[in-house]
Amino acid sequence: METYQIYSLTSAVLFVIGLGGVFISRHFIKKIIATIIMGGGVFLSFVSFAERDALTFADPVPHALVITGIVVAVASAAFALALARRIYQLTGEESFTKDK
Amino acid sequence: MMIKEVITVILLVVGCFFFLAGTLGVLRFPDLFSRLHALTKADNLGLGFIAAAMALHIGSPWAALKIFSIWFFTLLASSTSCYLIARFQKEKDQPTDRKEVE
Amino acid sequence: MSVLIDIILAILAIYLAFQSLLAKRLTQTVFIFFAFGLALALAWVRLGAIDVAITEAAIAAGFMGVLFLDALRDFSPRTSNNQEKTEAAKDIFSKKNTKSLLLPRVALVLGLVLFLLISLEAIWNIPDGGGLTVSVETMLPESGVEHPVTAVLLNFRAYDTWLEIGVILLGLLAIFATGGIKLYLKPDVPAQDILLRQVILFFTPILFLFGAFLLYIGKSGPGGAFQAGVLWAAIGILLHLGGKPVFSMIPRWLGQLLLTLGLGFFLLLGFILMAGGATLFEYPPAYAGVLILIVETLAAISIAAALTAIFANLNQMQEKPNDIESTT
Amino acid sequence: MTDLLTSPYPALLVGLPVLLATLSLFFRTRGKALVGLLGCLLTAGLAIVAFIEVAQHGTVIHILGGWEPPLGIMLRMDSLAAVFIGMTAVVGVFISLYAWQYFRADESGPGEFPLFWPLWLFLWAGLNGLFLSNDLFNLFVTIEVIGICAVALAVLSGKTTAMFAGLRYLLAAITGSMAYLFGVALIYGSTGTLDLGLLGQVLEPGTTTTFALLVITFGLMVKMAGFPFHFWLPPAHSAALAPVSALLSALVVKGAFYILLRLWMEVFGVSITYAAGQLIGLAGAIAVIWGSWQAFMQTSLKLIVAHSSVAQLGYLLMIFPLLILAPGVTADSADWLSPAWTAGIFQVIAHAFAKASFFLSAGLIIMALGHDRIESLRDLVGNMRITAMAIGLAGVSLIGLPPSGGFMAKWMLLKGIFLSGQWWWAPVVLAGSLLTAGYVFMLLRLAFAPAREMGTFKPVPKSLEIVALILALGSFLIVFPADYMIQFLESTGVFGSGIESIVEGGAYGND
Repeated sequence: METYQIYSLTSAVLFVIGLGGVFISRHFIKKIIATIIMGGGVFLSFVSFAERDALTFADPVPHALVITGIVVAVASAAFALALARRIYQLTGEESFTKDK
Repeated sequence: MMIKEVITVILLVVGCFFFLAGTLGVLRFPDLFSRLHALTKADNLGLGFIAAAMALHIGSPWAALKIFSIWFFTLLASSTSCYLIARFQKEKDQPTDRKEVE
Repeated sequence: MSVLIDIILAILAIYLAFQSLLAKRLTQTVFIFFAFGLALALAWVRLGAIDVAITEAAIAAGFMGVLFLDALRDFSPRTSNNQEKTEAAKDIFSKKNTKSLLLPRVALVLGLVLFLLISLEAIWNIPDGGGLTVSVETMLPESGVEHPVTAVLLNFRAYDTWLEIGVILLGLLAIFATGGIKLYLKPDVPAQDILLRQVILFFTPILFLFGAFLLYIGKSGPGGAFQAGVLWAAIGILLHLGGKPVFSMIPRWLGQLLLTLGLGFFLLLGFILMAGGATLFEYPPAYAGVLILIVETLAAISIAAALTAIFANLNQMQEKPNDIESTT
Repeated sequence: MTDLLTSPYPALLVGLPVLLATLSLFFRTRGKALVGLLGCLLTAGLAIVAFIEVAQHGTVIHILGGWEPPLGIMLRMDSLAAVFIGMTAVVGVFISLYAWQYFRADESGPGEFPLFWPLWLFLWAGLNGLFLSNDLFNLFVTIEVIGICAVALAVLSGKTTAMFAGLRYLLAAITGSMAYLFGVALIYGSTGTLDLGLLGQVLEPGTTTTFALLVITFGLMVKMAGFPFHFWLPPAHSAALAPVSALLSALVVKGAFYILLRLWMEVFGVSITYAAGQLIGLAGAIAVIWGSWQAFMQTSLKLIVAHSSVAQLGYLLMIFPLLILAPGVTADSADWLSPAWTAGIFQVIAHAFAKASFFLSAGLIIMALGHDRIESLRDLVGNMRITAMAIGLAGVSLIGLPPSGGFMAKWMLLKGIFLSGQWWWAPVVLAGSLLTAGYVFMLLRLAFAPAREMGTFKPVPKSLEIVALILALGSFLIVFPADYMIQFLESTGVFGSGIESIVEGGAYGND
């Protein structure tokens, strides 16, 4: 078993944990963290394939994609956090209630 | 050559020991202040030993300078944050203490 | 031996991901999330992706962690109350709801497990595509930089990077759109603590220098605009916490300029070169190195400004509760 | 690849709106609106010019940075992209004009929202970028741009319901795009390229490809509110400001549909099975019935319109089973492909016009009444004649009565269904139309009913009503250039093509 295989398998596990977390967690913050975990899984799979395709250096394209992806994911997560805090400020709710 | 490696290993082991002790302290000590005490003192010392081991292992003066500046900045940052946490806790505790006295 | 380290790290990352979602208290969730980010950064170092590791540690774990930590001030005080409330609610509804909730949950978990198995199989059997290492290697001399990741980010796929700088600015605009606060804090709120202030003043030039170093080194090694931008953003955040909110100390136009500089210059440069007959973001190989460095510097400034502003906005959300329902 | 004409328009179509959006940030409230409106007009003009360029020269490309794929990114504007860009421009410019007036309307209006303009321009740039993109990862970045802009616009009103809906929308959008990106990672890992054109040539069928198709389809279905994942759409679309609701339902959801169509047709042909098409068609069919029924049950106008979007998007999914040929059938002998494609494109355009008009009219009714409960719509015809007409016309197009664009779409869909022999979809189309007729006529009956009390309607600006009416008329006028449009689209390789599905191969095509 090679290094990249360990991490590419891990990536699938992380993705599924995040996916489940988005649906099952109730608190806003946990849902947001779950999306970041999902993203972590996806990025890990990119980078593990880059390690597999390494010649003199590891494939730089996935590295660049992942840097872009991380920044994009953080921007959306920060926005989600702002929304969650705003909701808390306005209503005191910390999770979605049935009717809303 | 041998002696250098032996010293490196010894420094690493000592560093790890301090980290372990610090972590144990954080997990086992009863209140915030003693936990902070364990965290700052033991961990900074542990990091110092590991930094020394690494500097010795690499053996170039530039790398040693870099490693020790890492240690120095970590020291500064961690002691400041510990101080702030402790102060916050103290301010939070005081009013309640007074209430209890009254 | 080295495989063992990887396996331990992988298990640690999975464990931390689980724990951060399962933790009872929100504080635990956030701190475990920090640890998860760092474990992931280590995984990236193991995979030889130093750039990604720095970005992960700085933005995903560092910056995002700071935002979550800041959010704790908002959420934690009432968590205990809410828990009681929900527990009370549970008691009332338990008889009705357990059955109706249990079935979809079990189905969901089973579905996820099935999904996991399929995805593991798909990843295990993945054909070897070979990646683009070879084409990057052949084109690298024409890109103007020596570090392949920087070449991809700022030359081969500059369009993605440009859009991404736009996304950061967009994140800030979106946070404005939630309407938490409209005005920045008044500048002269003194830092309450002299030690904190001194340490911040001490760290400011060091962070600035280190950021500039990362920016410059990006040409030939791991580093670049994003990493530098986050470090500079750390200056802004520290100053903000130390009672010197950057955006209320500088004039409005300067703030706007800092925020839009990276995106605007990147695009204008592209348009200017396009007017000369090239395609968008096509740099003449002779000047590519210089142009990329300028673009990166301005991008780093804008990223730093945007991240600082995002933090400042979120940080003040709690302090100035707006009147509810300002608009209908 | 080099035989296609290189043109600066694709780059300008993305760059210009971003530049103008950035510029507008420097102005204060009124200035932002002015720059924003001018920016919208400029962008729309540019889009029309680019459309004409494509009409004259065929597909144009723009190789960004001069790096050819697979290393670089290529923008490609073929006739399908041109039609989507043109639609965005026309609908977008009317919505912009409406928004300009709407936000300036003094007492009865909702107030000024200067942030609307930069966000809308960024959204426009994202949409153009998405239609032009020819790169899997770049598509991810553009859908993220669109997602953030869309949610930011949706929460702009500041109402708590909008906040809840917006957060739900955002979480769904992030989940969707992460799932999409997971698929992209697997595709990149197994082929080493991200360019759609190249992928279509090199992608090999296998477990990995099928799984990547599955997660990508899942992600895009979440983004376009396809049936099991439609939960976020009605609250988000109904709680937003009127021009925003119009933008979200007329344009934003179409973006994800466009990617889905492109990827299924151009990239994943090798691993799509007949059953996968049937499944996605089933999701569409359920969406049609469920969405229409839910719309029928609502009591507030905007919720009716929002639920109707779920149904109308279902029709779009229903073209997929027609495009995927049963094993043994070749594309040459399948004469239903052209009607199916026509149905899809016309459904997109007709729905964009009609739904935009519907939401803008709903905004006017809220402006006049202060709320949008449908029982207060009595005597709408007497008070707001033009708005009532707009609602009537838009409704007719949604139902699919002749001579509307909606009719053309549904007629072609039925034609395709019968030619292909997949008769089981026909009752769904008819039932959907009947249910739609149910809620539209319910609205119209109320609109014509005599008022119980007088003077509940406040006057609204005539110009706003006219914009809504023009959009409603637009959903009829698109029928006239239909022949030309189909001819134009046929110059694209994709249009009119089908997938000759494989018999074996991993078929977990269950999303």
